[in-house]
Amino acid sequence: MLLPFLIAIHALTAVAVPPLVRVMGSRAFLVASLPLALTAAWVLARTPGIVGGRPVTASVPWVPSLGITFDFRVDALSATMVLLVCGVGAVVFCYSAAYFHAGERALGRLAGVLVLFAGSMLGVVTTDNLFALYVFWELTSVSSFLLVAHSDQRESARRAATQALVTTAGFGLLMLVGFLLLGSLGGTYRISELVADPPLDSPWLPVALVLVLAGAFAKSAQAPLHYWLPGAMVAPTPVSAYLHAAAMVKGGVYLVARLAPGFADADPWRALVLVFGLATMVLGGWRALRQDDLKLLLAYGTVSQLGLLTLLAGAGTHTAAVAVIGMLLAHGLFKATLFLTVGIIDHQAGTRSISRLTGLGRRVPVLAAAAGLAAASMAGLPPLLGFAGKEAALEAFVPGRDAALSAPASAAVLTGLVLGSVLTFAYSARFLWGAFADKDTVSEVRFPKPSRAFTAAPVVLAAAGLVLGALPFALDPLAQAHAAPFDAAGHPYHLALWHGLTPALGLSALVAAAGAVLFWRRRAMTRLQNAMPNWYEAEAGYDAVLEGVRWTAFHVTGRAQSGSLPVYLGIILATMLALPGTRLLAALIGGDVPVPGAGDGLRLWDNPLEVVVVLIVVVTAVATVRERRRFPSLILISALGFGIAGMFVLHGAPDLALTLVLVETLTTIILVFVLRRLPGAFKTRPDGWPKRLTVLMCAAAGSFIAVSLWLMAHARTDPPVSQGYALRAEEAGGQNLVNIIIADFRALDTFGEVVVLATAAVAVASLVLLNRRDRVAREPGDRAGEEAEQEAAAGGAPEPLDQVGEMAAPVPDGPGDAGRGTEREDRS
Amino acid sequence: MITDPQGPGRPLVAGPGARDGTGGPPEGWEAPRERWLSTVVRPAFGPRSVLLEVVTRLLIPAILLLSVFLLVSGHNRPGGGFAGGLVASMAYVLRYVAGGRHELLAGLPMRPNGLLAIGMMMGCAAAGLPLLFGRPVFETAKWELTLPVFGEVKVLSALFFEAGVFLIVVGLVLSVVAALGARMEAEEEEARTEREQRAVWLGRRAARARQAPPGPAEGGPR
Amino acid sequence: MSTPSFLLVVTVAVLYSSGFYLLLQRSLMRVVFGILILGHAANLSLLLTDVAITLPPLLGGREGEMSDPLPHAMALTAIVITFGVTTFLLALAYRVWLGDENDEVPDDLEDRRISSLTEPEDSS
Amino acid sequence: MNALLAVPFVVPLLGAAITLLLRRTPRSQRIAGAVTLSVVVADAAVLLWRTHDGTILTSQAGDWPAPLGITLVADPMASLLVLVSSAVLLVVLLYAIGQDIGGLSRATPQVFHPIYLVLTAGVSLSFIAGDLFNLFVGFEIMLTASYALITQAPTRARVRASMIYTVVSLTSSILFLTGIALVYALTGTVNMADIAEKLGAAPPELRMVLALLFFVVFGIKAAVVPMHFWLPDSYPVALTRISAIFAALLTKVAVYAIIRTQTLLFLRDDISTVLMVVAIATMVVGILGALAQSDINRIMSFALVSHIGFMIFGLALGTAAGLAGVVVYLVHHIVVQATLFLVNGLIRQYVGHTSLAAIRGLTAVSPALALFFFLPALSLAGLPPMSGFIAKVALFQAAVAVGGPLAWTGLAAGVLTSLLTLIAIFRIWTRAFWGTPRQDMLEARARLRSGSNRGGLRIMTAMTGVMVAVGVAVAVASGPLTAVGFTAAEDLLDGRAYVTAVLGEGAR
Repeated sequence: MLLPFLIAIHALTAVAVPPLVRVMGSRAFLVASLPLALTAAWVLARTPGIVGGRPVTASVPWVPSLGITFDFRVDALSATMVLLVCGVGAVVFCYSAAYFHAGERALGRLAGVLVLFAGSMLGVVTTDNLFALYVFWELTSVSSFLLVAHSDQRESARRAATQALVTTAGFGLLMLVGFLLLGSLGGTYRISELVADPPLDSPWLPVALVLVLAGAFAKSAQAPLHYWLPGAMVAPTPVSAYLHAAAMVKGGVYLVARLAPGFADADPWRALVLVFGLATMVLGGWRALRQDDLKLLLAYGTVSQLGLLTLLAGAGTHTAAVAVIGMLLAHGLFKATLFLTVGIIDHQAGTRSISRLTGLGRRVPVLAAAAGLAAASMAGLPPLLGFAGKEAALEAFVPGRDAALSAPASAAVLTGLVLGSVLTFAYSARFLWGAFADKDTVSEVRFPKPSRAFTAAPVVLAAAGLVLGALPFALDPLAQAHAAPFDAAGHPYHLALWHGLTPALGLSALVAAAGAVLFWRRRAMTRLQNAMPNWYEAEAGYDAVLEGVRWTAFHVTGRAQSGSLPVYLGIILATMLALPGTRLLAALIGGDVPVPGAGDGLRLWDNPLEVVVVLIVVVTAVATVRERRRFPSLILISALGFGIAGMFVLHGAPDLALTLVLVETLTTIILVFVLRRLPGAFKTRPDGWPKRLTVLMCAAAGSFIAVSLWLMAHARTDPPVSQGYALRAEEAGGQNLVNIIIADFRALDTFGEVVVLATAAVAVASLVLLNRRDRVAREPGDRAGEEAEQEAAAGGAPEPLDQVGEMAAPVPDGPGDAGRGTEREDRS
Repeated sequence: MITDPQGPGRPLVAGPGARDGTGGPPEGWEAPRERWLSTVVRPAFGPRSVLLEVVTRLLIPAILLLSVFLLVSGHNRPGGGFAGGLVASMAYVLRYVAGGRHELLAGLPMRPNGLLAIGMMMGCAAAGLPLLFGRPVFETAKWELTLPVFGEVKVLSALFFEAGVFLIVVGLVLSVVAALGARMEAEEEEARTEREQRAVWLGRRAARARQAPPGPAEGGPR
Repeated sequence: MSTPSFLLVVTVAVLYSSGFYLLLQRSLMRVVFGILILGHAANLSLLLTDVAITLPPLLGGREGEMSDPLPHAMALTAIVITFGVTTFLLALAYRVWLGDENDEVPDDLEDRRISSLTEPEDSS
Repeated sequence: MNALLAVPFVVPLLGAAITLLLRRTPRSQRIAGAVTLSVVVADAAVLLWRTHDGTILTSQAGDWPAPLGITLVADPMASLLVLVSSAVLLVVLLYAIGQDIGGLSRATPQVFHPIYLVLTAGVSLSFIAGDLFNLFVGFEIMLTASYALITQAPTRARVRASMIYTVVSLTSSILFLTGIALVYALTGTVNMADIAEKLGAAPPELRMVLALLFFVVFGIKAAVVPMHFWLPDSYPVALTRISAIFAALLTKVAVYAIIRTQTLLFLRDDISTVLMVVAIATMVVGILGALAQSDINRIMSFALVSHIGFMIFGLALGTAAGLAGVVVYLVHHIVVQATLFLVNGLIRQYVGHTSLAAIRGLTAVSPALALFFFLPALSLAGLPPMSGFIAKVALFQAAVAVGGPLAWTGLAAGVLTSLLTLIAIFRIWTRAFWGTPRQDMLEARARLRSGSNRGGLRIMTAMTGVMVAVGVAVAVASGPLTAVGFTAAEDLLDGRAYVTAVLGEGAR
């Protein structure tokens, strides 16, 4: 149960770091690195057991009824990732202590979020529950969002952060759906159980896999979703080194590697992984070759390497699984070293442009050496870890090596791999040359010597790459443990520097030679790249999608949201007709409802007096509709009310009639109060189709209700419950049943009703009896005052304020008002 | 403006600005200030009619009595708290129509908000008291009393509730008449005064402008 | 047989239709009238759920020939609620008139702006 | 038990009467208001404690037996909603009190408290009404109070907005009343359990008409597409405290009414296709509306519409899992929406308005404000680890379990809406919270923090913080919450339990 505790420590540290930064400045990063170091040490201590097939597990329930549980399980793959995430993380944190100045803006926030990120990443690579994975996954997206936009005053940073978030979270949602589907197919959300017993025969499995892979690809910047990664380079360099080299982008690779043992053989897993991985590798390498900004060069290099990693992680063969462990660590180490190097260069020289840097190799030989080692590892040169990994990767696709891959497929992948590796070699060389070489055409920039503590971080990481490269057997047990589920066909591959004269070795030599040529002929390469048509940019797709959404939003909302009350009410009526209305019509046509026939309740009227009253009601109602002058309408509406009262009398409701007469009288008086202030005639709409349609719709709506009432009364299922009231009236002590119901049986309704009355009374009073200031501001001729108010409210903003004012309703809660509130004048 | 004899300088219909500074509606607008059927007021509609006023005066006690009758007899005959309350408030409306807004203010027993609050409290009491004894809301209690004049009388707690309803209905109507009738009237009067003042001011400014043509434009009439 | 007579059904239809029509007008007063008529219509509907017997629901009358008291009680409640709310609506109409000098239901300005598809100045 | 069910509306009404009497003494008014709501919260907590295992508590008003007297019913769902809504009402009241103490608002304090308490009573009564007509009365109490509240400090824009709000609400009320008349015509009763029993014998086609009519009635109030237009035109204009409560509660009461009627009364009638289509339209049209806006309050209002769609979606799935998702979503959304509107209120204090065009750099102006916006924003967008994520997973899981083209389309719409919500809400974040603050915003901050408003502003900020904390607590406690959701859903789908609890074993 130590692991959840370790993650919790990260969360606590994230909260504690911002105040700490305020106290001790950037040195707080050293404190922040402690939990990471602790975790790395812990995993290192547990590695023998893990490699021996005894994964560390723990579980913290959260929402068990939905299957959302924090299950943790650290196996070989997880242990590798934890070592990478925490080890590199700790080094990057120490580096940050030197990188950031104490006066850096919002440094506390950055530090806190960075720790939070580390904790989430730790969660991603150790959890064994799909939902928990998603939780940590999105946490890394969100914290990356905040980290990328560290300098949020810059538009480019805001844009890049949003782009990264929208892309990863958007595809993350697809992944979530994939998880749900996977969980529902497999009957469990535990990853280890799913992988052990994959629901391979389900027709929905391919859909689930595509969705999951979409999320993983977006996170790991696979083409064509890679665009966000170079954009995210606006982040501070330590952030890039950590998130975009060692940790976050590996999340997708990790997920692919995690699921591969169960699903690699299910369609269309392998095809997707191989095609996208290979395309990404080549594309990234090609693009890296033409970058002038060292950081962007590394970013595209990362894209390329992520392609390779994804391909290895998902290939689902023993050798590839061995290779992926090697490459994961190798890439984390060398790429972080290179990023940190760029950080130092940028920090000291104020630029990271190849065309402005020269002679750094002479001035910072130690840094140059460290970077040289890292670049060599990236290029796949012995005796570095990158070489061991790349060897294994090439070996994995040698045709005939693994039965899971057909020979042509292997050959095709291998060709791609070699091509990608050549590009990798070339841009590695270009990086070293660009950063450190003497260039005649460039004049030297000022370059204060970095402190030892500052350069220590890349040196440590580069050295780690060297040591692990020289002693690959230290790593091999992890790789073997991870590859164990795959069939090694009797001759398992081991991470080593020397396997004898294998085809892979030959290919490595070929790659080095071709890469060297490519670098040597770099001017020709540049010309070639410039000559290539500027082909499809995936980022344009992102922009187009957003623009499309925006366009749709404006058009749909503009059409639908008319802002006009009559239209809104008309739509409500239309909805009523469309839903219950058509249903009733259909039932009537289909004869599905009992319709009263003659002798079965169908009769014209009950009593002749009714005809008179009905006539009054109908005539006044229709006349009210047609009347345009206010006082005649008033008289008509009152007459209508009294007519209804008459109907109540006729139908045995004297209480109702009495109340209605009283209410009508009062209503009429109040109407007179208000009406005498309003214009003498109402405006009416011009005759025409819209009006005719309105009439038709209203008539239909009215008829719908009336017919429903008729049919429902006819179809009554039971006698009314109110028969019970008569029996109990004695108990309640009275004879007027209506009144007893009101005052006793259903007193609660009556109570509610008088509460409505009281509230309405208070509302009317508070609406009309405003204090003078509010009232005067609204009076005709005093508009200027209101506009001045709006102006003051918006604080003299440069934007056209009429709109702002209208929307925000002259700053009701605003501070400006509070100020003015005191200056009411009394006037008697 | 007519001022209150008791408080010199205080506006009769609370006009400009509340004193409490809380930003609420001016208090005191509905407080009684005048004697009944005074001679200085102007009715809401048309000229004063002595006949109407006298008839009103005679009718009002009868109307109020009727309303109480409706309230009490509701359990056995058409009527009840609603009808009673509406009838009672009709008396006040009549008074307003006959005598104008000052009549209305003068004749109120208490402020509408007070009536509403008391009515609601009576309702809450009828609803909530049984709860204290662990009984459901609105359980009615019945007492049989022997009164000297009326003899055996059944008193239901429901009557108490109906009285609350009665008060709320009266409170509502008074509130509405005060707001939509009296207040609007007062506002109109105020606006009229203001317009006149503005006209005077504009005239003066025009005169001044004629005297000194190139003067800079100034702010509003304050 | 509690089915209302044909004439009453027509009355209900006419009341609802005219109420709806007035509701759809721009003039505030007509909207208020619409609400009033619709209130009547709804109350009448309540009453018509039981109409064949037309004696008041007073005990002591002929047993079994009283009209159903429950709809009466509900309609009574509804009448009073409608009254309270109508007064509020009138006060509101008066406010609108004070502010805008006409008694029409105004359109929402922000909606109008978006309908006219003026891109807001913050388009990014 | 009787008292337990009555307190949520009787006590606020008593409080309303008292505060109405106390209108000259704002101090005692505030205390009375806060005490009243605290009592309701405590009562609701006990209520939930008693019902969380699926027990259904009933009380007969006036001690008259079931179809005659009015029944009050508290099942797990109602209890949960009473608790959450009263808690939110309490926090918002304290926020408003802070605003009033600081002199930062133009509301009319004398009547604000009484009306606010009446609103509380209306909301509570609507939740625990076991009688259709009583539900109508509860709605009317709530709505009348809301009419009064939306016109607080009536500027021209507010009067305009409240006109739309009032007339649309009245239309819905009248249709509601019409629906009651129709139900009574068909069954001769208004007790919901009794109706549920008697509808069984009614012609199915007529039942279907009623089911659809009631969906329209409550759909207007719940602002489902295409009957949602009034909401974004009215809510954003009101005072902050009021739009917060409206956004958090009023639509939810309507959603509750939809769920109650469609499960208890019309469970036999399958209108799930209609519900699903409406849900999808609501989600998508709502969020597109949010994307077209440039005012924070309006964005929030459209997002509110959109997320009502999620709840209808869960109902349309028609399974216990779906309904459990709706319960969780309701709770989550009440809290989050209230929080975001309170944050908007704070923004208004600092900036004077909420138009995106003229706000930037809020993070620098007030880091606390930024945090208080960020967490609920994550939650609204459904990002983990906030409550919105749990609610969304619950709904999506239910949809996957149901399967079929409709459920999958709904799921796709839900995914799309989540993404668009993310875009809409983070557009606010990037535009308003990031960047260099404008000078006048910094000045406003200095003014607010130095003057007499300071204490009030602190209370407002603290209360917003409390709401954020409640939101986090909902996320942390989503295990038990979801469990209650499942219990509630089973109670909802098992109409028998409700009917037996109300009418007793002897019912048909």
